[in-house]
Amino acid sequence: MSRSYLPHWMHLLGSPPTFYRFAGALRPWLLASSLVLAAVGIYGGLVLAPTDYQQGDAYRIIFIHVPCAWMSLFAYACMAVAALAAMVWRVKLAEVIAMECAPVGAAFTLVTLITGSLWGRPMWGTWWTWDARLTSELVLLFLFLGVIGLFNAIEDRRRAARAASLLALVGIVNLPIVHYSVVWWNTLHQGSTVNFLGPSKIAPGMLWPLLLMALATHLYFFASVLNRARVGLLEVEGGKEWARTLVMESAR
Amino acid sequence: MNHDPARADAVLFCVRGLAFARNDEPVFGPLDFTLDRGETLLVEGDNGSGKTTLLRVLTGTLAASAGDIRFDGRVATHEVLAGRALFLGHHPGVKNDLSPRENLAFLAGLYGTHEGASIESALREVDLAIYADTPLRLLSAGQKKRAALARLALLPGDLWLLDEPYANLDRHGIELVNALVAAHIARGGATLLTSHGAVRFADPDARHVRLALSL
Amino acid sequence: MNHDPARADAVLFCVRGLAFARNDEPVFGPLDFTLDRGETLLVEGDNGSGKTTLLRVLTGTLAASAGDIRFDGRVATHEVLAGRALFLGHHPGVKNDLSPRENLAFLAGLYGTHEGASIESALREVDLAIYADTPLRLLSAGQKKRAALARLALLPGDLWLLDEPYANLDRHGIELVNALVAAHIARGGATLLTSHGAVRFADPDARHVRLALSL
Amino acid sequence: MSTPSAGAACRALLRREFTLAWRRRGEMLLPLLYAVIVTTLFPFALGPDAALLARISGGVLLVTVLLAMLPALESMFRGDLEDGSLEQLLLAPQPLALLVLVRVLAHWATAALPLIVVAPLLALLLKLPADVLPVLLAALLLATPLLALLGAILSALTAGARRSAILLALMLLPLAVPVVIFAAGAVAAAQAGLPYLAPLLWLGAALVLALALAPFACAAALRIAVEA
Amino acid sequence: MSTPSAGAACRALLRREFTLAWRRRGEMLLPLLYAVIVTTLFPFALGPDAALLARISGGVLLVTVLLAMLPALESMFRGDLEDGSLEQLLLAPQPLALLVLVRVLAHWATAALPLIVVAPLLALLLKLPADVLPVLLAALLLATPLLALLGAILSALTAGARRSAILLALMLLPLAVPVVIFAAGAVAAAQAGLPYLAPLLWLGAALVLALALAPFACAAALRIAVEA
Ligand code: HEM
Ligand SMILES: Nc1ncnc2c1ncn2[C@@H]1O[C@H](COP(=O)(O)OP(=O)(O)OP(=O)(O)O)[C@@H](O)[C@H]1O
Ligand SMILES: Nc1ncnc2c1ncn2[C@@H]1O[C@H](COP(=O)(O)OP(=O)(O)OP(=O)(O)O)[C@@H](O)[C@H]1O
Ligand SMILES: [Mg+2]
Ligand SMILES: [Mg+2]
Repeated sequence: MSRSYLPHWMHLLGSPPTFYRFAGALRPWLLASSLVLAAVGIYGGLVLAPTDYQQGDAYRIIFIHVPCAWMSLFAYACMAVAALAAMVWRVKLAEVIAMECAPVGAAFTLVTLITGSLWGRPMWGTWWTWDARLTSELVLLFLFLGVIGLFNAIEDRRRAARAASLLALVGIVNLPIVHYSVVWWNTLHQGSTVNFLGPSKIAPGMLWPLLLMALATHLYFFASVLNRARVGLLEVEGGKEWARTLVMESAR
Repeated sequence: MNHDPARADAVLFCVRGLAFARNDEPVFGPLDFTLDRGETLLVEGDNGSGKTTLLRVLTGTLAASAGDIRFDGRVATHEVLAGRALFLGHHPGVKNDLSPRENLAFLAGLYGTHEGASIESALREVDLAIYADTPLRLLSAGQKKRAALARLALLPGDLWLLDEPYANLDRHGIELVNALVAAHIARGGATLLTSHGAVRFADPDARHVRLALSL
Repeated sequence: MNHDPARADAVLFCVRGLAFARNDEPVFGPLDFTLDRGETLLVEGDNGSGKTTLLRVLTGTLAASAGDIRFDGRVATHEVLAGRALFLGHHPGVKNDLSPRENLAFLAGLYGTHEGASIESALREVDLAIYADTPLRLLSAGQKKRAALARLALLPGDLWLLDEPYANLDRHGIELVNALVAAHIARGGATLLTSHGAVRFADPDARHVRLALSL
Repeated sequence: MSTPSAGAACRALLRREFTLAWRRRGEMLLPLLYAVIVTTLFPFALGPDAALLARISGGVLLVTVLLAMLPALESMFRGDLEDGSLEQLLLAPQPLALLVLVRVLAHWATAALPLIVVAPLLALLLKLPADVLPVLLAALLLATPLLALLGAILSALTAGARRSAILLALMLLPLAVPVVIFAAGAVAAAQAGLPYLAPLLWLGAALVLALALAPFACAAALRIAVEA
Repeated sequence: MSTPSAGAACRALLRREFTLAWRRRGEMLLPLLYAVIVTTLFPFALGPDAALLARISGGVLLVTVLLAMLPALESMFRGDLEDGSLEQLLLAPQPLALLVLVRVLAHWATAALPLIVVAPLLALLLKLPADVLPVLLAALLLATPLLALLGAILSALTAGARRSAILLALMLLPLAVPVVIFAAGAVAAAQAGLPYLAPLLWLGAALVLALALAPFACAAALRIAVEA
């Protein structure tokens, strides 16, 4: 229970009532902007972006696949960070956030796998191969599912959260494997084409919609996690008076 | 429960406003008590009143939901308690496939032994000498219990936390536990033991904590 | 042990020259006793004196090495005892993953219930009504014990064989056992229970069998 | 205080077994996942050669499913023995053999049936020719209860004794082999387009025999086990 | 009353684990017999085609050995949790991570090592080319402790959980897949006369990583587990 190491702002945000209001205020903006960006991105991707000279229009699935793929890794990273806070400081909020990251991340991972294999059919002539990138991504999905499953398998909410957080931390090992799999092993899956430091090996007409979509997915991720965290907090803090008064108000 | 903050740092074991709740429903209410060297504290309560839970909170296997526990004036973390507290629970923590001697040898390997004590002497103290090499699964309920109690005569540790040491024991067994506790107290140790009071506890000047059923 | 061969066939339960030895070393010596309807027999003995072994011989799970056991005048075989003797041992014979209600339902399915008794009433009698649907593994030691005892309030059976029914119980729990036994006696049943006498047993005119440690 | 009918007792026992299996669906699903793991791992271990895979798939499947049953069999009566509920069964007014039979069938239903249910899926993973599937299922439906009954006797015999597992395994090995041979024989024959009825009939005969005799042997073995 | 050195504690723990394993040599030998059964049954199940057998033997062996480990992994800490000896470990004056590491290695030595010892025999049964055997053994020596360490974390995590077994399998499957892929990859390469060092090195790297990190994760998981 040694919260004292926490920086001040974390204390502020760490207090459930504050976070509840903060998240509630922030969420609609995030959601709205992510939808707008996504709309533009989709339009740019499916209509404006040039047809690929070798893949034809099949490649356009990249505008879903890649942002989701990036998000699957990003979501796991977020979960791991929250999990660390949960393990070290036993902050209720961190536990809740870590647990709420998992389902969203799992969804993104699933979409990555599906769009990927949809894309793989025309490109590689197969839905699935046990190539390093694909396998590690599948492992990522199982890790998300494991966290969700473990969290639901233990009666006591907080104990469950900490056990699942620990699993999330253990699973971090898989992140670099997913990312660098294309470098370390010769995979069917192509290597990194978008490069934020040097010049990208991708036509600018394809690049900007891709980046828009990536931004949109990030915003959406935060929006949905914040929302789920609010609900989760109410469950954990059900006993506390701020939660009860809040329920009273909403009832009136 | 004479609770006196002034000597909080002086006393061996000091508990303030300790409470535990499972999913927000309280198991035992805020407790305050101190336990110093040479003292015995008897935790009494009916079945389900929270004695075992309290002991598990004190050993740190369960995280308290409120209050603090101090050992030698420091917050009682795992590191602080490690090797200085001796716990004996409903689950005796002995292996049925091992003999009393083997079980003791293992515990002694982890915790060490207090001066003058040996596995043989410990087994003799609990009248198990003749069963020293029989696997526990072949012993009677009370003999198993004695095999678990034997560690009290062997291992070091200032603070004893005993959960129903009397269960399954006959009259001699009960006197035996009381004797072990008396010796520990005399050595300057502290003992906290639970009982639902069906068996009367020897030490006349032991202080009491009563847990009420919180339904 | 008033042993009177004449009424041997009349009495419910009659034991003559019963002895048990584990690979040739005697565990308990030749015993003679009778136990009739409306009677209680208290088997007292120190830890390891052979109480549990005696009960397991009486239930027929262990084969006696000498003597004979008669139930209703007939040799007490599995078939004779089946459904008429109720056994409660150190191992409670309940499943930790099932709730008290589910455990009772199973036993009732095998043994049936005596008139006027229902699972609900049985659970109420042992003060477990509120825990009727909690898996046993989440209950305290004494609550588990009560869950095991509940069968006494539910199942039929003329002869009760109870091994340390008092262990792990608080004062109420002990009175509760005594009340159950009294009711059973009043119904015309017979009870044989073991204890190492640390807990005093209520019934004043109960006869005693003392087992000595045979070392 | 009339003692319940045998039927009622069996129902009570079944209800208990299924509730327990449900409470511990983890353990119940273990053999399942176990088989799934094996069959998913095989393609990697052997390399993706469809023809080869199809050829060995029948045998692999049988071995996997039958072996996935073993760990559960080994501890069939351990729990009941340790928590004393076995003694409650022995003292019950119903014939022990009947109760044991019910117990074993319940075990089969919870431990083996799920395996058979997923078998088609596994067959798909291993690219087993579709027309062989029915034979495979028939073989499994006959072989699994047979193994369960045999295993029950042995696990009852060894429940009390220490070193139980090794004894059981040692005794189960020679018994499992012919069962697997017949089952695999039927599947192989079907895969080769040869008549496959004979081995299945042998399995069926053995099963009938086991159903008739095993419960009594098992009951006797249990009475011995509790003496330990 | 000086607390014993870490070394002494580890020795005591090892002695206990090995005595227990010896008392229960039954359970200890079960995976062994299991592997033997599989490998003896395979020729029956596949029909006697030496070439085919030799071709798949490497993969079959790996899968069998690694899978023979799973059941024991699943219940690694169950016993210690139920009889309260886990709490005694937690309260011991030595660093828990160290004790856990020793515990896992003891488990490996009793559950996996025997398998590796008989592996050559099994290889013989399955007609594995002799020159591939060293590679197979190397792969096993790297893969088994890796699985043991990963399994330890998971079984510690799931020890207190409800559907522990299924969760464990769910999480162990994705972890076992890469391990098997690498191990089998090495063996297959050797069998095809290609360079097989790379996959072995990857396994080695993973093992080193696991040896360094797993004990701490495991210790943390156990502290959570005893709260059940
Ligand atoms: C089931 C199959 C697939 C899976 C699981 C998968 C997974 C992933 C993942 C996880 C990433 C993110 C890598 C990172 O950010 O480090 C990614 C990126 C990418 N994938 Fe896939 N992918 C699959 C199939 C495909 C296919 C068939 C193509 C097209 C040939 C493809 C093209 C790409 C591209 C262009 C990127 C962006 C690379 C970069 O700039 O980092 N993927 N994929
Ligand atoms: N693991 C658990 N999960 C949920 N509830 C529990 C758990 N263990 C105990 N309880 C409940 O907490 C309460 C206190 O249990 P505890 O074991 O501390 O009682 P106790 O005083 O030790 O009783 P006894 O004298 O029977 O040992 C009981 O109502 C019990 O049902
Ligand atoms: N399965 C067994 N194998 C060998 N010896 C045993 C076995 N069970 C008990 N004994 C021995 O037989 C003697 C009597 O045991 P028993 O359990 O009957 O004693 P008890 O009177 O029930 O003791 P308690 O009061 O402790 O329960 C003891 O010395 C014990 O060591
Ligand atoms: Mg208790
Ligand atoms: Mg006894």
